[in-house]
Amino acid sequence: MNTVPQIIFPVAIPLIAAFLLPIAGRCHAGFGRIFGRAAVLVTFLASALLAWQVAGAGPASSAMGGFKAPLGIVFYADNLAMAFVLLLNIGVWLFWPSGDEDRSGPYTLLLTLLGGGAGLVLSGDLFNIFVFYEIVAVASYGLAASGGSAAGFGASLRYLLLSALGSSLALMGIALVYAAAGTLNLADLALLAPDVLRGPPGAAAFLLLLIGFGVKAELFPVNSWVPEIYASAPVRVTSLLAGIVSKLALIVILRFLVLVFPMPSAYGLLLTLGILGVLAGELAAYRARDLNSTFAWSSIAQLGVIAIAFSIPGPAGIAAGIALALHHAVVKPAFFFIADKWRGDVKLLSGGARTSPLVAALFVLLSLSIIGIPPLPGFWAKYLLLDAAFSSSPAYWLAAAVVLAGAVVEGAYLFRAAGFFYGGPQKGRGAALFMPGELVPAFVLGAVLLVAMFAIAPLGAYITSMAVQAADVPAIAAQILLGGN
Amino acid sequence: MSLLLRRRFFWEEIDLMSLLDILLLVAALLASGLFVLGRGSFAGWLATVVYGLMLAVLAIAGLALDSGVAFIPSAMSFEILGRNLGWRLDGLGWFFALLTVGAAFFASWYGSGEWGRKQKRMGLQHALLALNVLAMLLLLSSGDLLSLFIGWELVSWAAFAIMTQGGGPAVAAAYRYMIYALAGAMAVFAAIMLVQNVTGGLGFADLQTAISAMSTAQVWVLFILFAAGFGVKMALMPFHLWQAPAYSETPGASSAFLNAVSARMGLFALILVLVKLTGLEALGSLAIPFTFMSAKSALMWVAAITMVVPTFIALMQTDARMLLTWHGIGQGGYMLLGVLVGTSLGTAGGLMHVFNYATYQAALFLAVTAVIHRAGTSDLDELGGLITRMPWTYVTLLMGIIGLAGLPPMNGFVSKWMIYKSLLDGGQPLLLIMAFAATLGTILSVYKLIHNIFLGQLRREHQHLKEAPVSMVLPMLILAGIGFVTGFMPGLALNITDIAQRAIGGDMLPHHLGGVTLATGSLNMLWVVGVLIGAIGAGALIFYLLGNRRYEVHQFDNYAGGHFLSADIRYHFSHEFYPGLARVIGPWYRGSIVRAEQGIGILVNVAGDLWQAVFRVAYTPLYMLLVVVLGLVFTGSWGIVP
Amino acid sequence: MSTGAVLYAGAIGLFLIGCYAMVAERHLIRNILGLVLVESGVNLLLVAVGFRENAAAPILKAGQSAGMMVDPLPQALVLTAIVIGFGVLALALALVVRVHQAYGTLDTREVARLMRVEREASGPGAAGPRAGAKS
Amino acid sequence: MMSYVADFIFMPLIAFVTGLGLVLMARRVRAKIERRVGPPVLQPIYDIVKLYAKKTQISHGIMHDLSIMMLLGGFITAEIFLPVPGFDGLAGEGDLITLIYIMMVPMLGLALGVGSCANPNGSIGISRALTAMLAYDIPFIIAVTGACMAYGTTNLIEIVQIQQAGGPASWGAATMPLLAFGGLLAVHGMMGKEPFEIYIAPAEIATGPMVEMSGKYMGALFIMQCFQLYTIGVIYTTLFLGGGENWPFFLAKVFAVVFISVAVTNVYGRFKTDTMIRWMWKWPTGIALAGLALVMAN
Amino acid sequence: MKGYGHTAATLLFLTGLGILLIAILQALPFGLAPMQVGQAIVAAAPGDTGADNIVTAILLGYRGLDTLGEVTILFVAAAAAGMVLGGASRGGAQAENAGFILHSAAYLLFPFLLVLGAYIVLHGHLTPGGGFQGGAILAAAFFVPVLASPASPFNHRTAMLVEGFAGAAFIMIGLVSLVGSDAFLTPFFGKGEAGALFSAGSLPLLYLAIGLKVGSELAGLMARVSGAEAGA
Repeated sequence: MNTVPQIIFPVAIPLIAAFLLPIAGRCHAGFGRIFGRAAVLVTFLASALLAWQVAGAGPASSAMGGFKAPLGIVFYADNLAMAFVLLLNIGVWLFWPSGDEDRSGPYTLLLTLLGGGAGLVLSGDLFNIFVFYEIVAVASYGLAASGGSAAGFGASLRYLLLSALGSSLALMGIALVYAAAGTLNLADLALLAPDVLRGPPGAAAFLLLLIGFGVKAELFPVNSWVPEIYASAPVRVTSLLAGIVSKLALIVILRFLVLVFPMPSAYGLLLTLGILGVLAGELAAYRARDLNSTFAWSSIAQLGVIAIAFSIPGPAGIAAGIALALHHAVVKPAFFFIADKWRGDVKLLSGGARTSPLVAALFVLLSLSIIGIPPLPGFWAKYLLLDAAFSSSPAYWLAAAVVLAGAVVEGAYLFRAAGFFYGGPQKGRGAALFMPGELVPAFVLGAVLLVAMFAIAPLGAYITSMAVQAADVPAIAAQILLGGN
Repeated sequence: MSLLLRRRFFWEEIDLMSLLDILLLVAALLASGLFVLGRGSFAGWLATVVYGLMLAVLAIAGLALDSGVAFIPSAMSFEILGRNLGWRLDGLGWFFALLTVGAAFFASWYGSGEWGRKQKRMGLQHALLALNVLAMLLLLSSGDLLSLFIGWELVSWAAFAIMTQGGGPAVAAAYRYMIYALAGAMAVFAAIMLVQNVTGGLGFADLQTAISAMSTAQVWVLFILFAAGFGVKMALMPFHLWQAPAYSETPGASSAFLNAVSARMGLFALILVLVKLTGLEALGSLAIPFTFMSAKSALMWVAAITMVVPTFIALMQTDARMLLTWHGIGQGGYMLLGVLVGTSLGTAGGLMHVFNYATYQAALFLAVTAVIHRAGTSDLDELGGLITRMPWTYVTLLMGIIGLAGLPPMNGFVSKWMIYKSLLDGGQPLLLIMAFAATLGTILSVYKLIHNIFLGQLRREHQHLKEAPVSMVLPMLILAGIGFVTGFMPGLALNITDIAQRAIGGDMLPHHLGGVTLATGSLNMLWVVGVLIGAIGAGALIFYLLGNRRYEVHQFDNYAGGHFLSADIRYHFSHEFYPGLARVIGPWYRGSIVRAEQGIGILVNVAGDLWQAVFRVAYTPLYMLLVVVLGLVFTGSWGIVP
Repeated sequence: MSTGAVLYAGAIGLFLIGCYAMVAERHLIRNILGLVLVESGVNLLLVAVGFRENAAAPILKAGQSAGMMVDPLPQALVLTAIVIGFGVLALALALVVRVHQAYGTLDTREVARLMRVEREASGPGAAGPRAGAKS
Repeated sequence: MMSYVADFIFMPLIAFVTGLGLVLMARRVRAKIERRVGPPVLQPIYDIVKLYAKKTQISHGIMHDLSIMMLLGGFITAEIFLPVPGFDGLAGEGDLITLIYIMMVPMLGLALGVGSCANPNGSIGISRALTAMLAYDIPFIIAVTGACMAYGTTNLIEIVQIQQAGGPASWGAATMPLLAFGGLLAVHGMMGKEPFEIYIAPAEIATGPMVEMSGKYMGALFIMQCFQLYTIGVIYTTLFLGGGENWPFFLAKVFAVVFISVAVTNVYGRFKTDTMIRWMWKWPTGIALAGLALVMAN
Repeated sequence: MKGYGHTAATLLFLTGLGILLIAILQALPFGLAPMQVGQAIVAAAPGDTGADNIVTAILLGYRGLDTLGEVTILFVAAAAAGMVLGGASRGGAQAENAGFILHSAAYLLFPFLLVLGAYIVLHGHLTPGGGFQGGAILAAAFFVPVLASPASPFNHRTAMLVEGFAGAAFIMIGLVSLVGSDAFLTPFFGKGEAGALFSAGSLPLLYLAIGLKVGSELAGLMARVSGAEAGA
C-alpha cells in the first residue's frame, strides 16, 4: 500500500526537457544535443530509482492531484511497467540520433516519445492511456518523417491517416465503455466489468480498443504501414519503433485484457489476430527481396507471436509474452542496424562475410536466437510460450503449431540471406565497409544477448514473478483504489 | 562376458562422477583451443592425440559400465525456469560416444596429414570437427528430454556449420539440410512440450508415465512427431533427399566423419525415445485401424523401404561420394529394422551394424577422398585402372565394399546375418526378402564403384599417379583392419554392443568370440573365415604348383577382335554400367518425392506473394473497416449466443 | 425519435460519412477531411453519452448549489479529444504540403505507386549508404 | 578340430568328382539331343589337364591371379559347409544364410579378376552376370525364406532330418510344391544354362568374362563350373528333395536336378538381359511368393 | 470499372458498420447512463477546487494530467510540423500586401482579438471556455497581420520562447504542488470565494500558461504553413 509521488518523474522530466529543448537549442547549437542526452540520463536515473523501490516494496500507485481513485487519474507502477519504462529509456539512449543534424526537431520528438511512452505504461486511467498513446503516435509520425526523404513523408502521411482513424475507433471504444460503466479508472472498471461489460457492447468496446491500439502494436490487419515506414525512416527511428514502442502498445492491450475484458471472446479475438499476423509476417518475409523489408515483415510476425502469448489467459501466458517481447526488443533493432548498412537486393550482398566477418557473425547469432536455438535466450522465450500454449485449450495448440512452422520459414529466409553473405564470390560493389561508430548499438545488443544467455535462470524467475504480479487483478484493484491517498 | 582386457584395477578408485565431466571438459577445451590456434599444422595432430585420450577415458567408462554401473552421472546440471537439466552417460550413450570419438580420431588423423595441408581452411575444419564431437557428446549424455533437445539442436547446427566448409554447392546443400533439420527439431520440440503438458515434467521417467497417461490419439501424435523429428536426421524415407548431396559435398575428412556417425544420432534418439522409454510393446499395441499393422510395423516398413529404395538410387549414381552417401541412407534402414524387431538378436544385430557401418563407411570415404586427392575427380566416368598405381587404396576400398555388401570375411556380414536371422525368427518374411534384395543391390553398386575406379584401363592422364601418402593410407588400412578383425572375431564387437543393449533393457544375447550359437542355426565366424582363408590358400597352392609360370602382359595386350589398341582411344567400359537393369528399373525413378518437395517450396512462394499483395494495396484504412465489421459480427454473435 | 436517437444517429452518420471519405476517396485532402469528420462524429458520440434529460450545463451560477447537471466528464474528454484532433490535423497538412512538393500529385493511389517505384529503383541500385535525399 | 580334417579333404574332392560327372552328363545329354556320340567319359578331366599343361600362361596382374584363388577357395569353403551323407562338415557352425553368402564370394572374386583384365568385353560380361545374379537370386531367396519359415530353422542338418523324418511325403517338394517349383526355375538361372547364359555365351561378346582367360585360368574356370553345378544341385536337393540319406539315392537326386536343367537348356534360345530380369521377376518370383503365402497361411 | 467496384464495396461495408453500431448503441441506455463518477465530481468539484466551471475543474484538477498530455500533443504536432516544413523553401515570390480591406481591418481588429482572448483565458474557471479557446483567439490575433502583409515575417523566435517557457511553467506548477502535498498537479493557493476572478487556487495560473502556449504554438504553426504554402 505504498504511495510514491515520484511515480510521475519518468513522465514529467522528459516533457519539461522537451519544452525547454528548443530554447536551449536556439541559444547555443551544441547545447541542444547535450541537454537532450542529459535529460534522458536524468529520466533513466529517476526511473531506475523508482524501479528499485517498486521491486523492493511492491507495486506503487499515486493519485494525480491528490484526488481519490474513481475521480482523478491514478498512476500504477508494478515490475512489468517499470521494466518496460527502463527498456524505453535504454532504447532512447541507445538510439539517440547521431550528432550530425543540428536541428532540435528529432530530439524534442524523442523526448516526448520517452515521456509519452512512460505515461502509457504507468497510467491507470483509460482516457489518460489514450492521451499518452496519442503523444507517442504523433511523436512517431514526426520521427518517421524526420528522414527527410519524399518516400518518408508519403509513408508517414499514410501511417498518420491509418493511425488517426484507429485512434478515433479507440475513442469510440472508450465512449462505449464509459456509457456502459460510467467510470474510466481501470481498477474501477475491473470491479464493474463482470456485470456491465459482458454483453455485445463490452465485446465491441474491446474490439475497437484492440484495433485502435493494434495499429501501433502491428496487429494483423492494421500493420500495412510497417513495411513502408521501416523502409524509409532513419534506422534509429525504425529500431525504436519496431523494437520498443510496439511492445508498449501490446503491454497496454495486455492491461485491458487482464483488467477490464477477461472474456473468452476477447482472448479469442487477440489469438486469431496473432495467428494471422504470424502467418502474414513469415510468408511475406520469405518473399521479400531486400533485407530491410524482410526484417519489417519478420517484426510483424514476431509481434504476432507475442500477441498469441498474451492471448493465453493466466500468468504463464503473460510471462511468455514478456520474455518474447524483451528478446525481440534486443534482437530486432540489431537486425535493422545491419540491414541499414546493407541496403538493396540480398543477392548483391554476396561475399559480404569477407569484407565484414564480424557483422556476418553477429547476423548469424541473431538469426539463431530469433529462430529459437537452445542455448540462446530466444529458445527459452519460445519454450515459455509453448509451455503456456500446450497447457491451455486445443485452440492454442494450433497457435503453437503455427508458431513452430513460422520458425521454420523464418530459419529458411534468414539463412538464405546468411548463405549469400558467406557463399559466393563478391560480384556486386563490395559490401559497405563499416565505420565502427555506426554499428555500435548493434554490437551492444549482440553483447546483451550473449550475457542474457548465461543469466537465463535469474531472468526467468524475475519474469515469472512479474507476470504473476501483473495477473493478480484483485491486488491491483486494491492498490489503485485504496492505496492512492 | 569379459571385455577386452579384464583386469580389476584402478577404475573403481576413480571417482565415476568425473569421468563424464573429464570427457565433456576435454571436448570443450579442444573445440575452443582449435578455434583459437587452428592455423598451425600441429593442430591436426594435437586433435588426433586428444581424441585418442578421449577414447581411453571412454574405454575406462566402458569398463565401469560393463561391471554393472547403470550410468555415469555428471556434475554439470542447471535449474532453469523450474526445469532441471542433467547430463549422465548410460550404456547406449557410451556406445554411440565411442563411435563418435573413434570416427573423429580417424578423420582428424587423416585430415592432419598431407590432405589437410592442401585444404584451404583446414584449421577451421578441425575446429568444427571438434565442435561436432562436443555437441554429439552433449546429446549422447543427456539426462532428460530438455537436455536431449538442446543437444539435438547443437548437433544439427554443428553439422550445418561443418557442411558449409565446401563452399559453392555445399552451401546450397547445407541450406536444404538446415530447413529439414529445423522442421524436424520443431516437431521434436512440440512432442516434448506435449509430454510436459500431460505430466508436468521433462525427465525421461515423465515420458514413460506420459505414455501410459495419454489417450491413444495423443500417443499417436507423440509417436509421429518423435519418429518424424528424429527420422529427418536419420534420413528415413520421406525425409531423405537432403542427406546425399549434403554429406558428399562436405570436404573429405569431415564427410567421412559425418557419414560414419552423424546420421546415427537420429538412430540413437529414436532408440532412446521409442525403444527404451516408450517400449516396443507399447508401440506394437498402437494398432492402425482397418489394417493388421501397428505403429511398430509401420516404422519397420518405413525402415525397410529406406533400406531398398536408396540402395537402388545409389546404383544409378555416377559420382563415387554420392553413391556412398546414398548407401549410407540405405544402411540406416538396416540398423533401425534390426532394433525394431524386438528380439535380443535383432537389437544386437542392429547395434553391431551401427558399429560395423561406422568402420567400413569411414574407410570407404577416406579411400574415395584419397582417389580425389590424387586423381582430382570422383566422377566414375573419368577414372579407371588405378589398381596399378594406388594398390593400398584399392585394398582398403575392396575390404570396405566387402563390408558394405555384407560378404563373409568382413564384419558387415555378421551384423546383417543377425538381422536376417532375427527377421526370420521374428516371422517377417517380406522384410527379410526386402533386406536380401537391398543386399543384392548393394553388391551390384559396390562392384560398379570398385570397377570404375580401380579396374579396367588406366587413362593416359593417370599414368604417373602415385599412391596416396602414408598419412592417408595408414588410417584407412587400420579402419579396414578393424573391420576384418571384428569380422573374424565378432565377439569383440558384441561385447561392446552388450553394454548398449543392457542399457536399452530387454534380455541379453548369449554370444561367444566367434559369433552366435542358436537352436535354429548358428554362425561361428572363426570357422567360416578360417576355412575361407584356408581354402583360398589351397586355391593358391593349386594355382602356383600346377601349370607353368605365369607372366604379365601390358594393359593393351588384350583380345580386341583383331584391332590394335593404343593409348588415345578410350577402351574402358564404365559409363551406364548396368544397361540391362537400367532398362528395367529406369522408368521406376520418377522422383515423386523430389517433386513433392518442390511442390511445398512453390506453395510457400505463392502464399508469400499472396500475403505481400495483401499489404501492397493503397487503401489500408479499408482493412481497418473490414476488420471492425467482421469483429463486431464476431463479438455480436458471441454476445447474443452467451 | 427521442433526442437520444437523433444524437446517436447524428454521431454515427458523421462517423460513416467520414469513413467513406477516408476509404473511398482518392484525393489526400478529402481523406484528411474525412478524418476530421470521423473525429467530430466520435466526439459528438462521446458528448452524447453524458447527456441527461432536462439537466443544466455544468457551470455553477454564482454560488448556488448544483442542480440536476449534465455529466461534465465527457465534456472535458471531448475538449482534449478536439485538441488532439487539431494537432494531428496540423501535422497531416504539413505532410500533405511536403508530399505535394515531392510527388506533384495528391492522388493516394498515384503517390503509393510512385513510392513503390522509387523504392524498387532505389533498392538494387543504391546498395551503398542510404540514398534518401538528406535535407 | 581333428574330426574335421577328414571333412576338409574329402568333401571338396567328392564335390569335384561329382561335378566332373555332372559336366560329362550335361555334354552327353546335349550330344544325344544333337544325335551325335558325345565326348568320352574322362573328357572333362582331359580338358582341365590340357589347360593346365599350356606353356604360355598369360596373367593381367596380381588381382587376376588372386581372383582365381578366391574362386577355388570360395567354392571349397562352400562345399565344406554343405552336408552330404556321411560328412556333415561345418554345417553346424554356419547355416543356410551363411552358405548363400559364401557362394557369392567366388562370384565377386571372378568379377574382380575379369575387371582387372582391363578388357571391356569382360567388364560388359561381368555387368551382365551381376545383373543376372540380381535377377535369379530374388526368386531363389523367396524360395529359401519360405523353406526356412516352413522348417523353422536354417541349420542344414536339421532341415535334412526334418525332411527325412516322414520319408518322401515330408520332402520340401511335397509339402511346398509351389516353392519347390519356383526354386527350380531360379536354380536353373543360377546354373547359367541356356535361356539365361547370355553373359558367358561364346556367340555373344566373345564369351564375356572368359574373354581373357586362358591356360590354367581357363582350367580353374572349368573346375569352378564343376563345383557350381554340384553345389547348386546339392543345395536344391537338401532344401526340397530330402537331402542325402545314402549316397546312391542322393547322387541320383542331384543328377536328376541337373538333368532337368540340362534337358531344358538345349531346347531354348537366349534371353536378353532385361527380358531375363522381367521373366525372372515375373514367373518364378510370382510362383515362389504364392508358395510363401501358402507357407505363411498355416 | 475498378473504381466503382471499390466504392460499392466500401458503401456496403459502411452500411453494415452503421447497422451494427446502431444495434450496439441500442443496448446502451441513452440519457440514463450510470453517471457514477460524473455525479461524484459535480458534488465534490466546488469543495475541492473552488472553480465554478466544473469542466475546468475536471480539466485542470481531477484530470490535470490529460490536459498536460493534450498540451504536449499540440507541442509535438507543432514541432513535427516545423521539422517537416523546415525543409520547404523559405524564399518564394514576395506576395504584395493582401487587399486594402484586409490590410486596414487587420490592424483595427488586432487589439479587440487580444482583449477577447485574454478575457476568455482569464475567466476559464468561471465561464465556459479557457486556456485552449482563449489561446486560439490569441493565435488568430497574431496571425491576422501575417495574413494581411505576408512580407513582414512572423517572429518565430519569440513565439518559440513563449511556447517553451509556458509549457515549462505548467509542469513547474505541477512539480511545485508535488513538493507541497506529495501529489503531482494538486491545486494550491487556497480556493478563494466562488465566482471571484482570483478563486480556484492554481487553476487560473495553469490556464494562463496553457493560453500563452497554445497561442504562440498555433500562430507559429500557421505562419510556417502559410510560408511553406507561399514557397511551394
